[in-house]
Amino acid sequence: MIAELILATFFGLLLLGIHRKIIARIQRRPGPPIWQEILHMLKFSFKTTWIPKTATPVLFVGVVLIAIGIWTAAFYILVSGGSILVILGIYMLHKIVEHGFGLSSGSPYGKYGGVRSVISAASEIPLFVSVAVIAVYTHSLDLSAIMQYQQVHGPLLIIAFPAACAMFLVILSKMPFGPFSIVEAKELVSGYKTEHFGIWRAGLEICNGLKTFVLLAVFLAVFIGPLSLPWLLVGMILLIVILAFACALTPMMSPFDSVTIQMLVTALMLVYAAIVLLVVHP
Amino acid sequence: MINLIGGVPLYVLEFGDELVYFTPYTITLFLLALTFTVLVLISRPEKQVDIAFGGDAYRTKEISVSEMRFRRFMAIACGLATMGAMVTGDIFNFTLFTAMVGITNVGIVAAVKSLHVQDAAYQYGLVALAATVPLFAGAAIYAAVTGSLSMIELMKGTLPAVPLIAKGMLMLGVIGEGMAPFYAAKAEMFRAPGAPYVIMCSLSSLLLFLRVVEIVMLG
Amino acid sequence: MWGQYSYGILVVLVAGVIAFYALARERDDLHKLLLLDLVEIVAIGIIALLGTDLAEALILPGLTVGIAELLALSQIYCTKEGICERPVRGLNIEVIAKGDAPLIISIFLIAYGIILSGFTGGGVAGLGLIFLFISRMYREDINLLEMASGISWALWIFAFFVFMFLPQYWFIALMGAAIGILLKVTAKMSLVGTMWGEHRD
Amino acid sequence: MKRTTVVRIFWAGAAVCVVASVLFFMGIIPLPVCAALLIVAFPVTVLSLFFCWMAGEFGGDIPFIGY
Repeated sequence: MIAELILATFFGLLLLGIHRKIIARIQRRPGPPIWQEILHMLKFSFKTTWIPKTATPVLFVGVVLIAIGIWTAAFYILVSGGSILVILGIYMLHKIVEHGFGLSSGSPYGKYGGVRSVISAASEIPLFVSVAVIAVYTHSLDLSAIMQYQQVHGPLLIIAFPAACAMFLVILSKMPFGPFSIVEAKELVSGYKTEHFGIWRAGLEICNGLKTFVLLAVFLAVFIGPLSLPWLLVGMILLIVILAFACALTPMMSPFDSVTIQMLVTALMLVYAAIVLLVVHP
Repeated sequence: MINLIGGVPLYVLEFGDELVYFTPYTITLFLLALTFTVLVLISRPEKQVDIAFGGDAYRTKEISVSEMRFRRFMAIACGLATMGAMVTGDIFNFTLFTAMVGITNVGIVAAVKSLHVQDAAYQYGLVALAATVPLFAGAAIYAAVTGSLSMIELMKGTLPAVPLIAKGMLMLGVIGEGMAPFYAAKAEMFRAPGAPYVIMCSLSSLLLFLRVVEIVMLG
Repeated sequence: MWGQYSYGILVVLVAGVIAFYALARERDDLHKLLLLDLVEIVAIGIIALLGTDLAEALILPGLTVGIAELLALSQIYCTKEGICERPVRGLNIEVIAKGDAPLIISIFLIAYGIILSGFTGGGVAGLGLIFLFISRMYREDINLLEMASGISWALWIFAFFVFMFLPQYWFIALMGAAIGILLKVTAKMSLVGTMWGEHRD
Repeated sequence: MKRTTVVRIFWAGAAVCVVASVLFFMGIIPLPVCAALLIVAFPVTVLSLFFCWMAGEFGGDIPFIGY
């Protein structure tokens, strides 16, 4: 179990490296090697570390532990085919973690990163709507039951394509360099993680790797169906390539535009959910 | 429509008509609320740094001990109310806990000596107060239609179907009380120093929202 | 019965819409707060429409929560507008001579409260005590009141234990609970009356 | 924290992780229990591992002067 966890973390970091590399190539830069994110994590772990004098020490450290902890939990829910609602809850809690990262240091840059993460919460509603649509089709929210449904009826990617688009958007909003990543915009230095350096940052990198792995795997499990391990990894790499293209070809939006677009998507998704609920599955 | 959203109840404690139950979903939420409440209990506020952009001037905000005590108390009360809302198996109790989270959320930032923050807290408080109307109304219609407020009974699926208006009102009430996921209205409140306490505002409203999603899917 | 309920709900919802419309038009912060107090009544109305004893049990906590929010918000309003440092003095109306009139009114209210008994009675009796304290500028020993409140609360809880474990003595338990809650609410309300603006003057 | 303390925390955490995994594979504990143990132990293990690499050898290369 622990071995899977570590492998998932490293694979997630590798995916983030691939993401970076592809963005660089699209922008005609050589870019770092694809294992750069793993090196990054190790590099940070060898840095001298302390806690800023202005920070609240318990929260400053505790939030790193919580960040790794919640995504570990998400990983095991994924492995055991548990409820997708719990994974969704953990996804939303990541917002609180970002908020904690930003506010606990006392730095103004971190604070603005945290506040931005709070106002970009609008991105979660498409997620709820897509989950509701999935529930209408599969009559269950357990990952295992959703995968069984897809074995019988074919992938939900085809049956519920708009829901897949909405979830894709939600994953996109958590990707670095994406159009919605206003929480780590360059005008805020590094956004919410500005003041977390050294091993705290290394812990955050672990969390990011695990998060990427879990989110992509959940997307594949929910919309493609059960896959054997090699195909799962191939699918994740494919997905990260698509995400990288989306990130590289779009500019980062201003916080206001980002929230507006997410609200628009939410409205569209609500209409779609209403159609599904009233017309397709009355 | 959908059976067992949050998983099979692992444990049901029936105490008269007050009942408490744990499913894998609610237990996860409960543990998170507990973790953050403990964090609030043991952490001290940070010294928030204010900078004048474009200049070199910066200064730290200090939080006085009495203010810190009051806000910590409010944050812990908020954590306890959130925990209650996570595990309760009674819809009316849930609405009461939700209303309490609304009050304590305002309380967490009310002691901050900043006009911006107090103004935001007041406006948010007005919304929270207004939201108790749909909140209690939703619960009352639940009781009127199904004759029961117990979520376990709702889960069994033997009761009459709950009208969409009751679910909508309950949802609207929770959104108003906790503002999740529309925190934008609360953003001014988050400028207040005292990260461990302020974080309780967003955590509680988020958890409430996650719980109400489960509740409206039950009936 | 069902038809009546639907009509009732309709009326209450219309009232709610009117109230919220007024709220949306209102610009003054204090007036908004006052309007919200009215809007709260709508929520109570919807619960009351249930028309069962369950409704009665639900109204009380609903009302309490509403009042708590109202108190908290008015306190924030005072701080926000910087009017909290104004000294709070006793009721100083010329009509009320500091003689017998408040005493008589208070005695009447307390007696009526005791006859009503229970939560409502406690409220009425407490109101009588508040009136007495405010109009006479009477400085009550708060510790004593708190002790009385605590003891009556213990009595109330004890009565519930009797209900649970010795149901055959239900009558004693009922009386105990009734007296307990009466004293408790009276004591608490008079505490509110005496403590208001305590740390000043 | 002293280096020895950190190292001890790391070994304790790692032991919990490994033992929980082994017990799960032997079918002695169910997955939720194993997961619960790992959720608590894994973050602590990771952070203490990172910490023990550099802890205690010298006390910070740039002394923090505060804001």
